[in-house]
Amino acid sequence: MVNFKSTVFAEGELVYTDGGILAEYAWLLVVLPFVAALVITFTGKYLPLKGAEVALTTIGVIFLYSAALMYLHITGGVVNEFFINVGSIGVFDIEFGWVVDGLSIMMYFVVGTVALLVFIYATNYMEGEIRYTFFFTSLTLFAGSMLVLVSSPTLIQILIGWELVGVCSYLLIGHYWEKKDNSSAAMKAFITNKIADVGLMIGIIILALNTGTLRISEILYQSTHNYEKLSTVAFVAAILLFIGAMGKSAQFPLHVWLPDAMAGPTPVSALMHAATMVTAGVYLLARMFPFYKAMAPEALDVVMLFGVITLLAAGLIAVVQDDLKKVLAYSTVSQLGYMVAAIGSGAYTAALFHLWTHAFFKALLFLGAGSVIHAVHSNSMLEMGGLRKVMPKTFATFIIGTVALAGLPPFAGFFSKDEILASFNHEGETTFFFIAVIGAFITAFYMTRAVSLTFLGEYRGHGHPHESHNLMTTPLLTLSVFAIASGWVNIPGVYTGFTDWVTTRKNKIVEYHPESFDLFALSSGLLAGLLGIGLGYYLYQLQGSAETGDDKIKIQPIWSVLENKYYLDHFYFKFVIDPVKINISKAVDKFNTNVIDRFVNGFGQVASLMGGVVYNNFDQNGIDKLLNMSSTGTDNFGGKVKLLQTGKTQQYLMLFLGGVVTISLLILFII
Amino acid sequence: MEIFEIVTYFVLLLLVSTAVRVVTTSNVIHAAISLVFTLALTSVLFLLLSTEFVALVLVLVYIGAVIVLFLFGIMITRAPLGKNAELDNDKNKKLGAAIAGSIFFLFSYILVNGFEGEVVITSGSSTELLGEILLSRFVFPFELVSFVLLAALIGGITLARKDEALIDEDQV
Amino acid sequence: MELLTNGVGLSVVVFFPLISAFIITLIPKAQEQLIKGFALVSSLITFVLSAVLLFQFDFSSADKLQLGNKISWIKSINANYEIGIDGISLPLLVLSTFITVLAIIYSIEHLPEPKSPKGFLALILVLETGMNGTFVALDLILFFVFFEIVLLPMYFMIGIWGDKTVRTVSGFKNQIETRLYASIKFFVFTLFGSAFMLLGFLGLYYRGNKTFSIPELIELGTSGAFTGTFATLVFAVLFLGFAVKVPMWPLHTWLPDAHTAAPTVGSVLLAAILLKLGSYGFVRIAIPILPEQAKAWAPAIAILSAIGIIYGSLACLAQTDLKRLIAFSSVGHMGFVMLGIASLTPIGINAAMIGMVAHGVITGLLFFLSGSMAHTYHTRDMGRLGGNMKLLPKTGALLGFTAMASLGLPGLAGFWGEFMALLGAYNPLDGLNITVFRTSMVAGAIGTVLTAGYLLWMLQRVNLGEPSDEWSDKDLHDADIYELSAWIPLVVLTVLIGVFPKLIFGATNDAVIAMLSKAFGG
Amino acid sequence: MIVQPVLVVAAALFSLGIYGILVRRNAVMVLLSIELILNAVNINFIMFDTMLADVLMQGQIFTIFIITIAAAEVGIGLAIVLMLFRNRQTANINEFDLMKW
Repeated sequence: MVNFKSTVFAEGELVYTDGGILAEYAWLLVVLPFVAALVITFTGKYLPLKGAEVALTTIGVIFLYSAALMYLHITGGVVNEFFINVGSIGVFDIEFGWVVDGLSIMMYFVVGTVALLVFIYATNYMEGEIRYTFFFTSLTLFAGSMLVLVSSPTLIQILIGWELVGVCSYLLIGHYWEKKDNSSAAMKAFITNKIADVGLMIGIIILALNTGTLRISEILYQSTHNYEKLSTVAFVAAILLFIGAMGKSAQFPLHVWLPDAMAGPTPVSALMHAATMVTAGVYLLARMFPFYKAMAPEALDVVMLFGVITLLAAGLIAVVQDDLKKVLAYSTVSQLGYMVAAIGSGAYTAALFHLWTHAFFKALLFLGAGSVIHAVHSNSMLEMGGLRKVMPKTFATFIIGTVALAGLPPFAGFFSKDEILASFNHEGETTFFFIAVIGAFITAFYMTRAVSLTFLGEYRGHGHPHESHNLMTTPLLTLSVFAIASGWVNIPGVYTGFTDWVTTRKNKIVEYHPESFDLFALSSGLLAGLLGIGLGYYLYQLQGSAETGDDKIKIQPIWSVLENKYYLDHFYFKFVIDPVKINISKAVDKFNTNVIDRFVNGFGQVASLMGGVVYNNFDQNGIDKLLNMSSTGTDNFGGKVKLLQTGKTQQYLMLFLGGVVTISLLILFII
Repeated sequence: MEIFEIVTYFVLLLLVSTAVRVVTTSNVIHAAISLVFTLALTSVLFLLLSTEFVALVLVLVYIGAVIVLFLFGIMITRAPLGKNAELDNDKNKKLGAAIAGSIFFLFSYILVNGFEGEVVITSGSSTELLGEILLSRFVFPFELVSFVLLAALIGGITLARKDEALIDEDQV
Repeated sequence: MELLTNGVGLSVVVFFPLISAFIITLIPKAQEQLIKGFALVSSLITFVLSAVLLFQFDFSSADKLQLGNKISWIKSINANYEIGIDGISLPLLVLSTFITVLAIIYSIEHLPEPKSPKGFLALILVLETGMNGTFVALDLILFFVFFEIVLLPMYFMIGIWGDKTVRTVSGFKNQIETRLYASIKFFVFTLFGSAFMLLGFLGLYYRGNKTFSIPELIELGTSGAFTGTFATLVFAVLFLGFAVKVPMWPLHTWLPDAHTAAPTVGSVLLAAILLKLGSYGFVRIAIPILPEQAKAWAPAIAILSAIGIIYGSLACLAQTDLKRLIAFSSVGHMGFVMLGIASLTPIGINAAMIGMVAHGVITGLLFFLSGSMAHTYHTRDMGRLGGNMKLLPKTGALLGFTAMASLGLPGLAGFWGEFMALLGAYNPLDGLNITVFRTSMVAGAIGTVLTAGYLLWMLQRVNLGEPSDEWSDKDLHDADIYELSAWIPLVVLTVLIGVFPKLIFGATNDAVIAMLSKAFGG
Repeated sequence: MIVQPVLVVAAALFSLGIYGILVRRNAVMVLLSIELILNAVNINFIMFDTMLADVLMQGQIFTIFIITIAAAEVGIGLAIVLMLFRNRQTANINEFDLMKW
């Protein structure tokens, strides 16, 4: 039944191993979380830590396993994939399986690391909250789903993982579902993603039917070998896949769900809506990158366009947010824009590199924000301020994250963002390059604003905030290390191991990879970051905005446009959701009851009416009347004819003879 | 032959007229008497056709017995002797006449057309021969008829007898 | 074991429930426990036997009709008692016996008013005979008889045990009891369709060498015996008969009413098995016997299916009645099944097969849950419900799970039917109008979004939020052991099929490929 | 002697008999009219017998039988009339309509 197949791709100067037993048992990564989720569901309530220990153990194992794979990969290079046939349909084999190569191992490691730290953090953060056990079930389930997604060797498994993480996201965003806003946010996330999934689904269908297989490796093989059949549909398929990616990776204009998703508990935001789940779209694009590059380079331009729009648009909104988490959320959207734009520009490594660094420092920022929120019991930055004194650890780590995000050396963000800018510069996309630089400036600006409003100045809120528990600060510190150092794995001219990590495919990816720093890009990016920080510091510290929480730069009408998120939500509600949910559906329902049903009922009525007509007029007054008439007629007729029966013999005889005579005369003379 | 023919026609004329009188007279006795005449004239006709035995039988049986019976019947039923306007059913007269007329027309038409120019040649007495045939070839029907007569006799007696039960009923 | 392969096993699976129903009618009414026990045992025996047949079935030749027999039945019209199963009917047969067991388990403690276990359980068993019989019948007359047998118990179930509330019906002046309206509508609608279907059968009989045997007619049909206007007409009437049962838009309006009015078990069986009789009819009879006509009609079927998907989903969004919403969701889901069938490809029809099973399992469970909730809350109005997760956590959790399964979440059973149907519709059989099918596919894909929309909205209104005050002092009981034991198997099955679709594809794939290659060559 | 006038006279007698039956009220008179009819038949029999010169003389023999039967008939008929008269005190046949509807 279970059909293990292993295909080793090894070609070129790099020598790859098949990963041995470690790769063969990598399915444990996927299966363990699901088992753990089941265990937590049924036994969680009876365990001392309410199920958190099971989740932690599992994720710890996953972390260790992924670290081991990482080590194996860095030292040897692993490419292998395994398939299990779960059914054949027509000529298609539906296969699940797992793939062990650089890209997936990198993702395993990111998921494992961030998840482990977030889990540890959450044990304390969520303490005393309702549905504590269920929270860990969902979180474990999410880890499993994410691993299903990134371990997928077939498109169908990608789709499964894709939707499963969507469901987990739904469950976790709506964790506090007693409030309607939260459940609505969860729904919004799910449905927005579902809309994008339509694109993904159709894209997968097109690819599958034109290549005859659902295996990604074979599709990529075919696309790099210029299969005729594929080339005709490649652009459409590429765009459709990108629409799917737009949903998960929150690209403009489908990004609207992500800020709302902050309704979930902060660890969820850190793990899913910053570090892992939202990178699924980038992961998909990266996974399918050879296909894009070879078959649909035009589609990459579209991808880049949307990425750039997103990075700018989201960054601008982040400037006007008062909710700390929303600032970070829009920042995430903006950074995802960078990654997508990087893929679009053909900078495969740069995109993944940014994904890698971003995962760490954005998780750090979110957890830091969570720590703050945990302390002040509010999301609004207007009720914070001056927290550097009471929360030194949080402050320090948050600053590290901020600087990393702003892209100052030697923090992680600097290297990854620089590589993206260098790639833009190299591709000659001058406009996009400058937009990206402006994006970097905006990023630095809003992060400085956030830091100023949150940590600097005087405390504006109520109560007495205090530094968080060690269980929360330890992950922060750990992540700070990553936020600093994770960029060092890919320093042009120094060490570019990361490129090798993620480009281990048989069909070597053709991409630009800078051999050394692009000084123009480097200086522009650095300058933008410094300017942003400087302006932010000037406006919010030196002008004293942070003291009052007032923004000095409320330039109308831009400010309100930004505050209303470009009216995108209004647009969606007014022109898509409300019409469908209220008008169209009501109309359909009315159509159903008033037209079709009425037709059916009318049919019944006509039938019963016809029945009445037939019964009254035809049956009762027709057939039955005839029948009755035959008897009454006989009666009447007999009544009249009986008068002939006078009993008078002579009359009888007269009639008889009259008849005889008449007949005789007739016979004689007429006939 | 002239005289013979004239006599015949005369007899026929009388025959018809007496018959008419039988059915038209309003006097019962006259009707019976007219019937006697009719029968007598018929027997004359038979004689003219030289079937004297039948003519005699007719006279004997009919005039001698049947008419007497009729007269008895008339008496017993207390039919009003003399003219009786009630004797006929006036409502039936026209229709009856029409029907009778039609029948007459029909019959005479058929007979006249069917026997155009036929002539009868009488050939003297045949009584002896008749007797032989009647008692030889037709002896069985002859005897049967006597049984019929016997049955009629008994039947007539039974019917006409004054039944006590009936009388009782009558009195009630 | 020799016995089982010779048609006897199948016959027992078909008629054992009927005999049991008869025996139940002989048990005195007062002995309720005995009646319930007996019904449960007999349905279990039927299920076990069908499971034994599952092992007797030779999966390596799933494309051939197996375990069957042919006995002369009505000589004068050459109707035979011809039965057998192949990969197409096997999953549905097992599903039918399985769901019946669950329905009876549920009925042990949760009988609708007026409680009369004797009649109710006997009707369920009679229904099972009809359902099983339809899936094994290989003779048109036999098929028709079983197809019609199903109507009667369902009619009584709705009419006697159904919803007694009075409602207005559009077009009628007087108000009418929901159950009466629904039961009559159900009965007349279905009968309307099947009357035409019978006409089609007779047409085939007279043109097809005076035989009612489905395999023989398939041989005839594929060798081109039925052509021209005659064949078009026959397909049209068969289409009508099956489409009513499926139900396809716009012949669906009996469904919401029947489901809303039916008792819980009734709507479960209706959704899980009865609707499948129609789509099964397409796969078993209409397409193989009249392949050319199927090809001619396929675009129309695809369009109607696409309309059904979108329309059903939109109608769901407007519902305030929980059961009615689920009923309309059936219209959408069966739209996917029919879209798969219309594509006339192995992928599409396999998708339809797994879609049927998945819909049976998932929607069956949804009706179990909604019925149970309606019973607990005494209302189905979603405006009054809310916070179900707090009030009835177990039921709520299962409802959430099932809604997720129903919206086609990958990894659960519902996904395969939807996704594969779309896959099939993208590339229909050669010669079919690709534009129509691709448009339908896109419509279907949009339908999945709407499906997610209404199901999540339903969850939000029913499951989530704070419960309203009216329930605070009410004594509400969460799912008891009978309910859970009826529901958990369905949950497990949903996951199993979702993770390992080979459970269904393993049986159907060969059979579907063989059927299609016979019908369309190649 | 020519045949036709005799036959016509016989027909006339027959018709008159019919007329009498139809018109007369008195039962005895009806019987009397029947005798006329019988007589007409007799005349015809004799006439044809003579005309055909039948060696068996069947016409005459039949006539004799008819006369005999007529006598019997009159006997019975009058007896019946007598009975009726006794019961109803009348011989008017219009009164005897017990068979009326």
